Amino acid sequence: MKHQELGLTNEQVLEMYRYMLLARKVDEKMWLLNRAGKLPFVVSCQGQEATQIGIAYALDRQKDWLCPYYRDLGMVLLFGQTAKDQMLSAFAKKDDPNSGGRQMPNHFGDHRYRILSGSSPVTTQFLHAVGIAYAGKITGEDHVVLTSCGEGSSNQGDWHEALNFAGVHKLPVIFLVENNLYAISVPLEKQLAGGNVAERGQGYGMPGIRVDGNDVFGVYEVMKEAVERARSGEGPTLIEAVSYRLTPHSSDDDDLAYRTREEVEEAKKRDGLFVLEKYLDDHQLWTLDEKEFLNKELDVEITEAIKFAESAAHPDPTDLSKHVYA
Amino acid sequence: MKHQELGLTNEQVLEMYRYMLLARKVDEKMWLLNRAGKLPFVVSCQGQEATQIGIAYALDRQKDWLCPYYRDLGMVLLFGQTAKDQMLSAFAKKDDPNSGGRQMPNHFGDHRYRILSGSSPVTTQFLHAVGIAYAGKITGEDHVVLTSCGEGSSNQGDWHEALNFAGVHKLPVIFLVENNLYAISVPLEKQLAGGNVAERGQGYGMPGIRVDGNDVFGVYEVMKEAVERARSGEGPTLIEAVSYRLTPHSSDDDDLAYRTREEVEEAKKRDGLFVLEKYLDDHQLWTLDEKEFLNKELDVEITEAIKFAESAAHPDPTDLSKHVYA
Amino acid sequence: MPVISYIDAITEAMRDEMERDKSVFILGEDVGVRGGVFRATNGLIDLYGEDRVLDTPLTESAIVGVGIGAAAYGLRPIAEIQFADFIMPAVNQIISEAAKMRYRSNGTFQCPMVIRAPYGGGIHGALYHSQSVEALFTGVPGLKIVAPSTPYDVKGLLLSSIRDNDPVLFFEHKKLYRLIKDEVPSESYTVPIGKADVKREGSDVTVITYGLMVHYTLEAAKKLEEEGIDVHVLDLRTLIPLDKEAVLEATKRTGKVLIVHEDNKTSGFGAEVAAVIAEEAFFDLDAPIGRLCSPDVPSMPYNSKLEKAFMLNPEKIATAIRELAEL
Amino acid sequence: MPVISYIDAITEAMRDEMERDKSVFILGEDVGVRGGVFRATNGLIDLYGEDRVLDTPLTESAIVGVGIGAAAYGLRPIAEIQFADFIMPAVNQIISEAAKMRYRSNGTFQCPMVIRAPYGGGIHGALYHSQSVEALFTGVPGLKIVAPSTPYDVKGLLLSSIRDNDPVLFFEHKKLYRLIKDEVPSESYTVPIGKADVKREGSDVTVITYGLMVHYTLEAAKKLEEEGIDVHVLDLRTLIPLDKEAVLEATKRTGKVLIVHEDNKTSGFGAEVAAVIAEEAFFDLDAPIGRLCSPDVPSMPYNSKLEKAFMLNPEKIATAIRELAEL
Ligand SMILES: Cc1ncc(C[n+]2csc(CCOP(=O)(O)OP(=O)(O)O)c2C)c(N)n1
Ligand SMILES: Cc1ncc(C[n+]2csc(CCOP(=O)(O)OP(=O)(O)O)c2C)c(N)n1
Ligand SMILES: [Mg+2]
Ligand SMILES: [Mg+2]
Repeated sequence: MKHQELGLTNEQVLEMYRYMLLARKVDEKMWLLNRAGKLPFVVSCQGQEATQIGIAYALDRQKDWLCPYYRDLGMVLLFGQTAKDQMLSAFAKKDDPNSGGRQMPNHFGDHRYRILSGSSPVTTQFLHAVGIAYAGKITGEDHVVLTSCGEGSSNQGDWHEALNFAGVHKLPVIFLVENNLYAISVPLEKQLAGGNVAERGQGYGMPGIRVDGNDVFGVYEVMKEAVERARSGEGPTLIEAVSYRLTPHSSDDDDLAYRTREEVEEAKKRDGLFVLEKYLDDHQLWTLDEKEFLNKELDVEITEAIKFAESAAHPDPTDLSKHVYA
Repeated sequence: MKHQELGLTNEQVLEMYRYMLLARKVDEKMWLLNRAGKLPFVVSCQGQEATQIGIAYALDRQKDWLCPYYRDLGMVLLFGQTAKDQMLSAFAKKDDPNSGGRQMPNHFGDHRYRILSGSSPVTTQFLHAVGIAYAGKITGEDHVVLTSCGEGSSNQGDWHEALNFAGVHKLPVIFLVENNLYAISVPLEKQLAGGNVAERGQGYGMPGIRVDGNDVFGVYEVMKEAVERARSGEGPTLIEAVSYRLTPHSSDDDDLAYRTREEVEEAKKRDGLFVLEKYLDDHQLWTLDEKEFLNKELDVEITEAIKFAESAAHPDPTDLSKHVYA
Repeated sequence: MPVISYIDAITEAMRDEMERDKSVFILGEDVGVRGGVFRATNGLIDLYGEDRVLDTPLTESAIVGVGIGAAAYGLRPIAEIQFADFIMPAVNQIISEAAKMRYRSNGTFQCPMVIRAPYGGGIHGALYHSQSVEALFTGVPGLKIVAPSTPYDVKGLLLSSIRDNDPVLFFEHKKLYRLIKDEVPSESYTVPIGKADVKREGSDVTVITYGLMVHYTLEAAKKLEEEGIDVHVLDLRTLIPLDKEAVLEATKRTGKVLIVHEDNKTSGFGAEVAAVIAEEAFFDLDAPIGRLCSPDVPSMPYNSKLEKAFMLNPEKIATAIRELAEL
Repeated sequence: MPVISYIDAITEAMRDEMERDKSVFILGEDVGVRGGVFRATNGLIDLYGEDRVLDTPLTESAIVGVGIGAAAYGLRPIAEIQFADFIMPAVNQIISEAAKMRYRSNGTFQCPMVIRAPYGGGIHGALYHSQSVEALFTGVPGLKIVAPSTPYDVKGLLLSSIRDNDPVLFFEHKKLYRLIKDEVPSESYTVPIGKADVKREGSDVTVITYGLMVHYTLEAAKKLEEEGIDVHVLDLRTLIPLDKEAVLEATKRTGKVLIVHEDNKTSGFGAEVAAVIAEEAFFDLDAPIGRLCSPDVPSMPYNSKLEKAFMLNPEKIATAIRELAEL
C-alpha cells in the first residue's frame, strides 16, 4: 500500500484524514454561519486539504516554522490550532490566538506553534520565510520553513526575490504554490506565462516539482524529500501542488460569473478528501463505525467551538490602541 | 565569413564597429574629464559595446523602441544620439536631450528616437517596455521593444512581473540582461541563485538564450531571431549576454576593493571591441589608413562635442519649477 | 436627471470616455469577465473587448508599470488597484516613475494615466481592506490626487482625470459605493481637478474634509443646526493640487476650523491643510485649528466593536464642532 | 574624547552592538567586502564574518522582508538601503509588514529591526540619489523614524534604535557623512528615541528642523546674532514619535516659529509640526507659522545651478528668520 511504502503507519494515515476532515468541516460550518448572517466573511481551504496535510505532515511539528497563506487551514490545525481557535478568529473575539480579533479570519499567526503572523497583501510571507531560515543559519538551528501561496500570487515580485535569495544562500525553505487554477476570477492562462509554476525552480537553482495536490501521499512524498534536502543543507525546493478551489474565492464572490457549475462538479470528483476517504475504505483501514464516530466527534468539537466562540468576550474598545509599539 | 552568413554587408560591419568605437571613445573621454575634475560622475559602457551594438543593430531604427539602462551608450548612439548629446548630458547643460541637465549622465531618454526616459531605480523600465509593447497591440502597430538591465538587477521584483506579463500576452518585447559578472562589488554567485539568467526564460514560456556578449555577431544573430519572433506575434524572448565590466562600477567606485587587477586584465583580452577589430584586420575589411582615419574622425567629433558642451548654456535657475505638471 | 450610485458614476465615466477616446483602456485584477470585485467595470468588457478591459496577473507593480509605458507611448490607461491597501507594491512605479516622468525628461515624455483605488473603512475590511492611503502620496510632486464624495463629483472628476495629462490617483471611498445616490447628468461633463466645493454654507465653524467624512459632517451639521450652531462644510474633492484659495476663504468665513478625515491623524493630509492655514490665514483665526481624525493605530481591526471605536461618525464630529464653537 | 565623523559614528555604533549582542546582523547591497558604497560598514565583515555582514542580491523588498522574518524570529537585523531613493521597492514590506507585525498579531510577534538609509542632497546626486523620503513614512503608525544631525546623536540614537523592539527607520544625511566631526565617547551610550534637542538657545525666533538643516540653521543663527536676532534652534532628531513637549516648549520660548526642512514643502514633515503647534500652542503664537522647505518639484536636478536653486542654505534660512523676526 502506498502509505506503507512511504513509511506511514495506518494510525498516521488516519491522523492525516482526521485533520483533512476537520479542516473541511470547520470550513463548511463557516459558510453556514456566513449565510446565516453570523459571520461577515469566509475564505476557504476546500479542495486543498490534501495538499496542506501532505505538506505539513512531513514537517517537524516541534521545531519547524510555517508562513502560510489564507487557505492553509489544514496546516495550522495539524500544527496545533483547534476548531475553537478558528471560531474565535471567525467571530473576531478577544481570545482569537491569531490576532485578538483584529484580522480577518484565516490570517493565521500563532507563536505557540511557530506560525508567523500573516497579512493580506499576497506573497510578502515568502520573504519572511527566507528570513526565518536565514536566522537559523546565524543561530545554528536546523529548523525548516514552509511558506505557501496561490498560483496567481506567484507572479508578485516578492515571490521572485524570495526564491532567488533562498537559492543563493541554500536556505532550508520550502516554497509551496497551491495551484487551484484561479486567482479570484482570472484563470491560469491569464496568470502564468509558462502555464506552470514548477519550471521556475531551475531558474533559481532549485528543484521545481509539480505534484497532484489531491493526492495526499504524493504531496507527502515530495515534501518529505524536500524537507530532508533542506535539513541537510542542500537548499530550498519549489513545490507546485495542483488541485481546484471548490468554493467561490470568498463569501463575497460569485464564482458562476466566471466558471460553470459543471466544471466545479467535475472537480469535486477528484477532491483529495474524497480520494483519501475512498483509499481508507478500499484498504479497509477503518470500520464503518470508526468512520461514523470520527465524523460525529468532529461535528461535536466544532459545534462546541462555535458555542464557545459565540459567547466569548469581545475585545475591549480600549484595546484599539494597544500593541502599536512595544 | 561570419557576417556574410548573417546577411551583413562589409559596410554594415564597419558601421557596427564605428558605433562600438564611438561609444568606447566617448566613455573613455568621460573618465578623463572626471579625473580632471570637470565631470562629477561617470558610469560606463566599456566591455559591453559588442552586446549593445549587436542588439540594437537587429532592431528597426525607424519604429522600434528602447527602454535601456545606464550602460547602454552604444545602443542610443546607434539609434541616433550623438557624442554631442552625450557631452551635453555629462555637463548637464540646458540642451541635454535626455533631461535638460536634470538627470545624471547615461539616464537616457529621447523622444526623437523612441528611447523612453529612464530613472535610476533598476529594472522599472522592464515594465514600461511591456506597456509600450501592449500599446502596439491596442493601436495595431508592430513595433518591437528592447529593454535591458544588468544581471544583478534581474533579481528585482519588477523584472519577474514584466517577463510574466509579456509572456502571458505574447508581447513583442525582448528582455536583455547584460551579464558583466558584477553588481557593483557583489559577484555573480551571490546574486543569481541559478548561476545564470537565461534559464529563467522557460518559467515564463519564452526562449531564454545565453550568448557571448563579446561576440557582436553572435549577439546580432540571436537578436535577429528574437525580433522576428516578436514582430510576427510569437512573443517575447529573454537574452543573456555575458561579458565583463572593464571599468569600476562608476567614477565613485574602487573596484580593486573586490577584484584583482589581473582579473580585469584577463577580461580585456576578450573585450568585444578588440575582438571585432581583430576580425576586421584578419579579414582585411579595412586598410590601415581607413582604420586610422576612423579613429581620428571620431576623436575630432568627440573633441568638438566636448568644446561645444563645455561652453553650452546652463539651464536657467527658474527652469527648476518647469515640467512638474503639464 | 437620472439618480445613480457612486459606483455607477464611476462605471459611467469610464464607459463614456472609452466610447469617445480609443486610447483609453482599463487594466487590473478581475476587471474583465468579473467586472471588478466591486463591479466598477461591470459590462465594459462586453462593450470594448478584452484588450481594452484587461485582466492582468496579480501584480500591482506591473499594473502601474505597464500603464506607465503605455501612457508614455500615448495611450490613456486606467489602472484599477483592487483595494487601496494593495497599492504598496506599486509605490516605486508611482513615485519613482509616474510622478517623475515629465520632470526627468524635461517635458518630452508624459504619463497621462489614472490609478483608481477603493479606500476607506467601516465595511468589516479589517487591517488590510480598510486603509486610507492618500496621505502617502500627497507629498510627491508630479502626482494629482482626487478623492470625491458624491456621484456627481465622481463622474465629473473621473472624466477630468482621464483627460488630464498627468498621473492622477483617484481614490474612491468603498463605503460610499452603494451608500450614496445622486442626480447625475447622463451626458459627459467635467468637474475641474483642484477645485474644492462648499457643500454647506455656515457661519460658526468651518469643517474642511473629504470622502465619506463629508457625509458624516453634513449629518453632524444638520443636528447642530437645531442647537443653533451653523456649520460651513468645505469638501476638498482634490487633495493635490490643494485648492488653497477655497481653504483660506472657508477659514475666513468663520475663524474656526476643524479638519476631519478618516485617515489617522499624524501626518494625515489634515496636517498640510492646517499648516497652510497657520501660515497663510493666521490672522483670520479665532481659535486653534482642530484636527479630528482616526487614532494613530495601524488601520482598523476586524472586530466590529474595535472598528466602531476606530471610525469617526456624525456624533464624534458633532462633539468636536460643538467644542470648537464654544471656544 | 575622540573626535570622529558622522559616518564613523555609524560604523562604531554597529560594531559596538554587534560585539555585545550576537543577534545583531547587517544585510544590504555591497555591505560586505566593499564595506558599503559610503563605507558605513567598513571593516565589519572582517570582524563578524559574512553571515553577519551579508551582501544580498540587489533587491530592496527582500532586504527588508528577509529582515522582518529574522526579526520576528528573534534576531536584530540592520538593513542598509543603499540610497534612500531606493527604499521605494520595499515600501510594501515596511508599511504592510514591519509596521503592522505587532499590532496584527495582538502583540505576539514583533519586528525589532533597523532600516538605515542615506538621504538628502547637495552632493550632485540628481533626482534619484538626493531625495528626502522621510515624510512618506511619518504617517504610518508602528514605525519609528530617526534623523540625527551630529555624530554624537548618531551613535547614541543608532544604539537605541538597534536595541528598540520596534522597526526603526534610521535616516542618515549623506552630505553630513564627512562634513561634520564631533566629540563622541568611545564607549557605548544611548540617546533616547523621541527626544528633541535644543541646539541653540534663543529668544526671538524659534527654528524647528532636523538633519543637514540643523547645521545650516546654526550658521544662519550665528550671522543673525550680529544683527541682534537671537535664534532658538530645536533639532527634532526623532520625527516619530514626535517630541511634542519640546516643540510646544520651543514655540512658547519665542512665539515665532519657522520650520525648516530639505524635503519639499507640501506634506513634508513640517506640516505635521505646524499642525501640532496650530492646535496645541495656538495662543502662544505671535505670528504665522512659517515653513521654509525645498520647492515642490520631483527632487533636485543634477545640474549644479539647478541643484543650488533647489537646496536651502544658510542665507535663505537667515532671510526667512529675519522676515519672521521683523513681523
Ligand atoms: C497584493 C495583493 N493584491 C491583491 C489582493 C486581492 N486578492 C486576494 S486573493 C487574490 C487572488 C489570489 O489568487 P491565488 O494566488 O491564485 O490564490 P487563491 O486565492 O486562488 O488560493 C487577490 C487578487 C491581495 N490580497 N494582495
Ligand atoms: C532599486 C535600486 N537599488 C540600488 C541601486 C544602486 N545600484 C546602482 S547600479 C547597482 C548594481 C547593478 O548591478 P547590475 O544589475 O549587475 O548592473 P551593472 O551595473 O553590473 O551593469 C546598484 C546596486 C539602484 N540603482 N536601484
Ligand atoms: Mg489560485
Ligand atoms: Mg552586472
